[in-house]
Amino acid sequence: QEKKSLAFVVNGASDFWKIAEAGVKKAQSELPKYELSLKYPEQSAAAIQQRLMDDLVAAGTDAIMVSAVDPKTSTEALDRIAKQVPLFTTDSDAPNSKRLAYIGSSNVELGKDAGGLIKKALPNGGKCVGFVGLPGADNARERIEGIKAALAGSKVELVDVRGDDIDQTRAKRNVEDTLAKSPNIDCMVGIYSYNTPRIYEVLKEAGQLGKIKIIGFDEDPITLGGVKEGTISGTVVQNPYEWGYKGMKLMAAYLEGDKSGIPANGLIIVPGQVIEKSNVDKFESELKSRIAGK
Amino acid sequence: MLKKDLGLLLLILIVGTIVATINPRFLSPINLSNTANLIGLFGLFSLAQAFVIISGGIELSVGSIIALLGVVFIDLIANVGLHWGVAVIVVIAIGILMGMVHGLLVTKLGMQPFVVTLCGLLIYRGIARFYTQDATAGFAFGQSFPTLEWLTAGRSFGVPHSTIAFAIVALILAVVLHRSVYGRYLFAVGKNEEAARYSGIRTDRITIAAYVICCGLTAFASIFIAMYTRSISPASHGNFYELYAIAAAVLGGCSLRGGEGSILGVVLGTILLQVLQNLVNLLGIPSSLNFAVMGGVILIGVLADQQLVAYRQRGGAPRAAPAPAALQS
Amino acid sequence: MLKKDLGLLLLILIVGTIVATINPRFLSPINLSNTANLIGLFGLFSLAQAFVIISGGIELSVGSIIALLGVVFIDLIANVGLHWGVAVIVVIAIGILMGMVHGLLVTKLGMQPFVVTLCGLLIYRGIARFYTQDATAGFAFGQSFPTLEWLTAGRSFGVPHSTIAFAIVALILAVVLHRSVYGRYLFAVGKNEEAARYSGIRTDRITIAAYVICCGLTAFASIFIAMYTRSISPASHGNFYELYAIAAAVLGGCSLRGGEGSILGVVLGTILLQVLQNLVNLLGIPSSLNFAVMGGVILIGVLADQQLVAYRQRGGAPRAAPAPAALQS
Amino acid sequence: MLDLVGISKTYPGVVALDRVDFSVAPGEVVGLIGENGAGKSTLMKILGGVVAPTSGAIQLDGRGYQALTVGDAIAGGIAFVHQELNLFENLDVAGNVLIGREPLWGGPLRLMDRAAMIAQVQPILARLGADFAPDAPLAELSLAQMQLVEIAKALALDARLVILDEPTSSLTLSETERLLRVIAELKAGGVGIVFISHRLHEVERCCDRVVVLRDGRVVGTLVGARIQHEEMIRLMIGRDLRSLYIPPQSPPGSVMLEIDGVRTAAFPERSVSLTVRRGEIVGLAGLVGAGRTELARAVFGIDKMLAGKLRLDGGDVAINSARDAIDQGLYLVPEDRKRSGVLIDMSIASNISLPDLAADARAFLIDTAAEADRAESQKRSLGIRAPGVATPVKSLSGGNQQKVVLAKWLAMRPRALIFDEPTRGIDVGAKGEIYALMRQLADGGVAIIMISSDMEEVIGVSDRIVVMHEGAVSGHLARADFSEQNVLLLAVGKTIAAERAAAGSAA
Ligand SMILES: Nc1ncnc2c1ncn2[C@@H]1O[C@H](COP(=O)(O)OP(=O)(O)OP(=O)(O)O)[C@@H](O)[C@H]1O
Ligand SMILES: Nc1ncnc2c1ncn2[C@@H]1O[C@H](COP(=O)(O)OP(=O)(O)OP(=O)(O)O)[C@@H](O)[C@H]1O
Ligand SMILES: [Mg+2]
Ligand SMILES: [Mg+2]
Repeated sequence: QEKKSLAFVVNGASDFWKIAEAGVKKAQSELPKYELSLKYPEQSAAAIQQRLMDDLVAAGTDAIMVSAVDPKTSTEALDRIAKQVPLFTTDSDAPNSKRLAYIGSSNVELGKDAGGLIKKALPNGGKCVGFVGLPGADNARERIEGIKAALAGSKVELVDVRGDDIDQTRAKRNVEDTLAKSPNIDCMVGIYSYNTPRIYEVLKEAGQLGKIKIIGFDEDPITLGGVKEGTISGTVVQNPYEWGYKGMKLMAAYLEGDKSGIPANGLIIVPGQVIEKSNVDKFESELKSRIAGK
Repeated sequence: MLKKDLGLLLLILIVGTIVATINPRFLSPINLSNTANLIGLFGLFSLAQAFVIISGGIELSVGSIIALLGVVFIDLIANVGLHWGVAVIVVIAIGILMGMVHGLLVTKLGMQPFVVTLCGLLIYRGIARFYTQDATAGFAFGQSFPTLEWLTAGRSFGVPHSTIAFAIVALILAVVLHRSVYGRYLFAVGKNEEAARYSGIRTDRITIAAYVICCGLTAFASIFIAMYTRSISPASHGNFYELYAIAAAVLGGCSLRGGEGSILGVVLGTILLQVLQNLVNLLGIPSSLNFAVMGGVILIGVLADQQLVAYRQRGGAPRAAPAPAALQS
Repeated sequence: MLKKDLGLLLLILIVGTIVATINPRFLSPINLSNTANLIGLFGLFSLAQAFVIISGGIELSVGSIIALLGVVFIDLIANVGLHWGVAVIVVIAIGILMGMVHGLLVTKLGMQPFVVTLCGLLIYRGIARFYTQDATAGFAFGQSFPTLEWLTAGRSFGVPHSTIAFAIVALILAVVLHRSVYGRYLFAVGKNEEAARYSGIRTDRITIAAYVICCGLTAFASIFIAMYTRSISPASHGNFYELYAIAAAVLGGCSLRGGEGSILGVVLGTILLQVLQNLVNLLGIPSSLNFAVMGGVILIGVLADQQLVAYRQRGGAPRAAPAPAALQS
Repeated sequence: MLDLVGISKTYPGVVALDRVDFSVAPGEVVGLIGENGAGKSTLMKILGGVVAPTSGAIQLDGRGYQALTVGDAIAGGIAFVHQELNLFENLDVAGNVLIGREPLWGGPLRLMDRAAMIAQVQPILARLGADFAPDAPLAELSLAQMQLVEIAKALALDARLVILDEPTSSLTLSETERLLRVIAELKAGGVGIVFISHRLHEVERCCDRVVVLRDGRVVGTLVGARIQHEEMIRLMIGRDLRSLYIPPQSPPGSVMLEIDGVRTAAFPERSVSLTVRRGEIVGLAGLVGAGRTELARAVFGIDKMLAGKLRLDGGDVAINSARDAIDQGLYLVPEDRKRSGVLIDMSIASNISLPDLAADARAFLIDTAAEADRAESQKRSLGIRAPGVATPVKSLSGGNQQKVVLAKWLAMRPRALIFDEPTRGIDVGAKGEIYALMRQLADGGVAIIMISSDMEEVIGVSDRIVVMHEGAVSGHLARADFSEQNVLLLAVGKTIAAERAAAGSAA
């Protein structure tokens, strides 16, 4: 008898999804009757992801969990998939679609957490600049919105956000240029996972570590190292491992007819976590053991 | 020319048979229909590209045009509230205007097509991103244009309308290119612009027309693509599509030296590229290898084709295409 | 040729003056040093590109080579634990091998450079992504190679070493291109390959050498770039860098028809492009407009240059470069 | 020194050479003549290592080869001036002359020695009587000047065997004269020379031995006193040739084409005025770079005229593009065939129909049958040698390519025709046919300007000669005053007594 196959379709190549993959692997070890896979579209574009899902359905996949490249406006495309196989969303939700449930965090909430970190790092107020890959992308917008919401009313201000089109060279240059343009900036926020290490490197080269505060998102090794070192004030991480693990289990259960895991509002929020010097070691070792598959 | 196309057809059939053997779902109606839909979408602007390539030029701004006009189209009907029919006309008119500008810069100001359209690639992408402030353009929930959607993204008897549009456009362009006076002039201009001018051909007009056809048709394609994705993030929408288009045209026998190519070839080239994409997904090949598979097949395809040609006229120089090297683009 | 370069220099000075007036920090040592660093990084592979363009070809796989070799380099020293000196040799050797393959495909098998290197673009990118399973390659926290870092990313008297490397390479290449027999043959092959062959020049070797120089130098640049970003996501690292390189070469007076160009021009072209990037950040222009500014300046620069040339030989044909159109790339 | 034995070369569908034996001894000048497509260039390309023979053996200095490479040929001291120019427009004259053999310094760095290059090239240019400097950019030279550069290239090689494939096809008398002198010097120095030309008087003057090719076979060898015009022509075409000049059937009619004060970019401060009547063939003579080609290009609408007017049949015409000129019935047969005359990759039929495609089209769609018919009839009437009208022009010999250019215009209705070097690289037989055609057109009321650097042709064919010097008309000659002497005097800018009289009768 053929195994049923479940697919986790992500929105682009990123280390972030490596952690989710670890969760999927863990789920695989507990679901021997299923074939689990994690699929990357070759480019982070809605059309390409859509085609990937169409092809997966055509290839006989039984259920799909997707981090839609563009959830807000892909409702119909998602519905088309949802008509054929059970569909779950993760990472960023498409609440109006016919998806069965959403597993993930809320970027606005993550942004608010980061805003909290900023306020804590700059008790006397100051000016911040954000760095991000695609400033117009939903996740970036929501995080920025969260940060601004948290900073509202305080003496800290987010004065500018520079985009780099996910080009590392430009990401680093943006930090350098910002430093050249306004040397008395007080803090820098790395909104995409790779932005924080670039900030860290530039400030290190300029001898400004510690003088300019760094707040980051996600768990790049350099970011965690900086937090450990105390030069990065803190970082806000999500829990993709749980998304992968829980999501897969949920889908398998659903296919077997057990629908109890799906709440009425369809939202399974896995909260993010604020990592500071105090809890970074614990977090790192946990992450390592998860990726190693233990 | 026919033999070349036959070879390509054979290659498609071989690849198709192998995929179908490994995964029979390749031939399932839904998969065929999905693939046909994408062939239609990508085919439209690949045909457009072929015209410019035959004229001896190149159009690198395809992807950016698709992004900019897609954004404009969706904005016009979803936010501005223009009737979609008017929006279609506006978008195609902008496309034609872009083609005109490219053509004028190439002919009247003597700029190199690569440079002109490279600047187009940068500028249009920049405008698209600025226009939406880098935000994604899309429809609000429930916003729906039944007729437009049926026309662009619908299917009749399982055949996607984009495929039908592609077939009709291909037929018209085949007549224009291979039977009409304009097509003959285009080949002449692509082969040797100076000699064409000495024969009384208004070469500038022919070249400009090629760019107008290219950008106008790309604008038309951008509407289908926009209605397929229904959401356009201006920073990434259509990225690298110019490479798809050029690859399809070259696979289909167009020479970047100009003056060579056929519509049938481009159609087959598009089909091969889309079947390859489908194959990567269906056979569970890591998507990271998608690009590599595409590159490998183009390389092998072009190479095999050249070696076949060289073999047929064996005894020839080792260079399969012994064109004077000054013509190497 | 000198006049052309002078025009470009003037443009750089004008742009620089305007930026410095609006934001005096443009001239601050730290900003100049940062910009110089990026000029070094981008200049290295722009010079490399110029060689292939002068030979009448084009090298589209630059960005993918930078990604693949960057990943390989970091993997070799950070994970495999090879001594960095050995890793540098390995990476440059791979680059040279790539160039050799490109050159052989172009010369011995008569494939078009655009096609060969387009396939390279796709294949190398695919391999890079497969190699790391789409994961980012980077150093662990605190992992450090002091000598290597000093050599590639360090500064002496405020001058970044990448800039120094660039200056030395530019000097050597200037001698090779403008004073040596090889350079002379390269110009000859680029302008008229057949005539060069009739003159007893081993044109194939010259062309292959151009690709070898290009890819070898790009490999060298990939090390500097990898050490600058210190982390490489194979799906996006180096994307579109081939366009930067081509843009710099073309701005600097290289003709895509082959047989024209100068090292000084390419150096100035690179400087202009980097000053533009700097300007967008310093003047607080939305980053979405970055591309558009670049495209606009290239267009205006090339156009102004051509009109100047045409004006000087006024009364000439409206086409500034009345080369036979068959040569249009 | 060099022996070719039983050389054959076949192209798909064409036997270019059929068991040809050919040899050259040191100090010997061998003429190689034959009709267009006889195989002359192919034989020489085999010698030069550019083309490999299908069968046969090559002996060079006692060594046997199946096929030479360009390297072998150069190493064996063979210098080759190709029929078509092989120059680099991005280099200067010295760079072109010494390409592949630059004087070096710097040891392994292989740097070029610019000063030595100039010094090496200067005397060669002087020897050829060239009026340009070694450091002049090649792009600024005219076609004839470029041909001199091509010859200088061969001389610079210090070769033991020099192959000259139609070196004089665009040279004027004085340069040709110098070249013949240079050939004599080389010969005296023990250099072997192969000289290909359709200008038989040149062959007559300088060759010790003449090999005649017809259809890829050697049909005869003439030595010493037997090298005579009539003899050569008979061997080449297998019959006698009529005299060049065919008198018009009636005196010239009203003025058809009037060029009035036209200025071109080459000489912006000088203007040209000239008139041609119906039924008249006006020869336009001049030295290299006199501005004749520029004038023709401007009149035909390829280049912009800086000033001046054109009148056709008494009415002003505005010509801004070649299309305008063609619509007015004013055609040009350009000088550079490969670049401007034909589309070498396209078929004969497509080339012929190109300027008047609309005539073969219904509702924008081409009627290929009608197109082929028209091409077929032109092919027959001009005697174009090709398997069929679908043959690509690329595979025709130079002369037959030229006939395709003519066929293009003759398939339409010309009112005035400008021929720029119409018989450049065309064999005598075909020349005769083309002259007859020109006369036939003229008699049909067409006005003809024939730009030519071939003195024999200018004097033999024209009804009247206009001579240009440095961008301006320096004189007119009526038939009675035709002589090489007179044309030359005017061409170098001197005046002659007879000129005034001629001007009076012609204007
Ligand atoms: N590359 C080729 N492919 C096919 N046929 C060719 C090719 N080159 C030459 N030929 C044919 O070989 C024959 C000999 O041509 P060749 O150029 O040697 O003539 P030629 O004697 O030099 O004539 P001309 O006086 O016109 O220059 C012609 O019939 C020509 O069509
Ligand atoms: N592209 C060019 N750039 C600069 N000068 C040129 C160019 N082409 C021609 N000339 C110059 O223009 C002048 C007229 O040249 P043109 O070709 O009209 O002469 P011609 O009488 O036809 O002689 P030829 O026998 O060489 O064809 C010459 O002095 C030539 O050097
Ligand atoms: Mg010949
Ligand atoms: Mg001339």
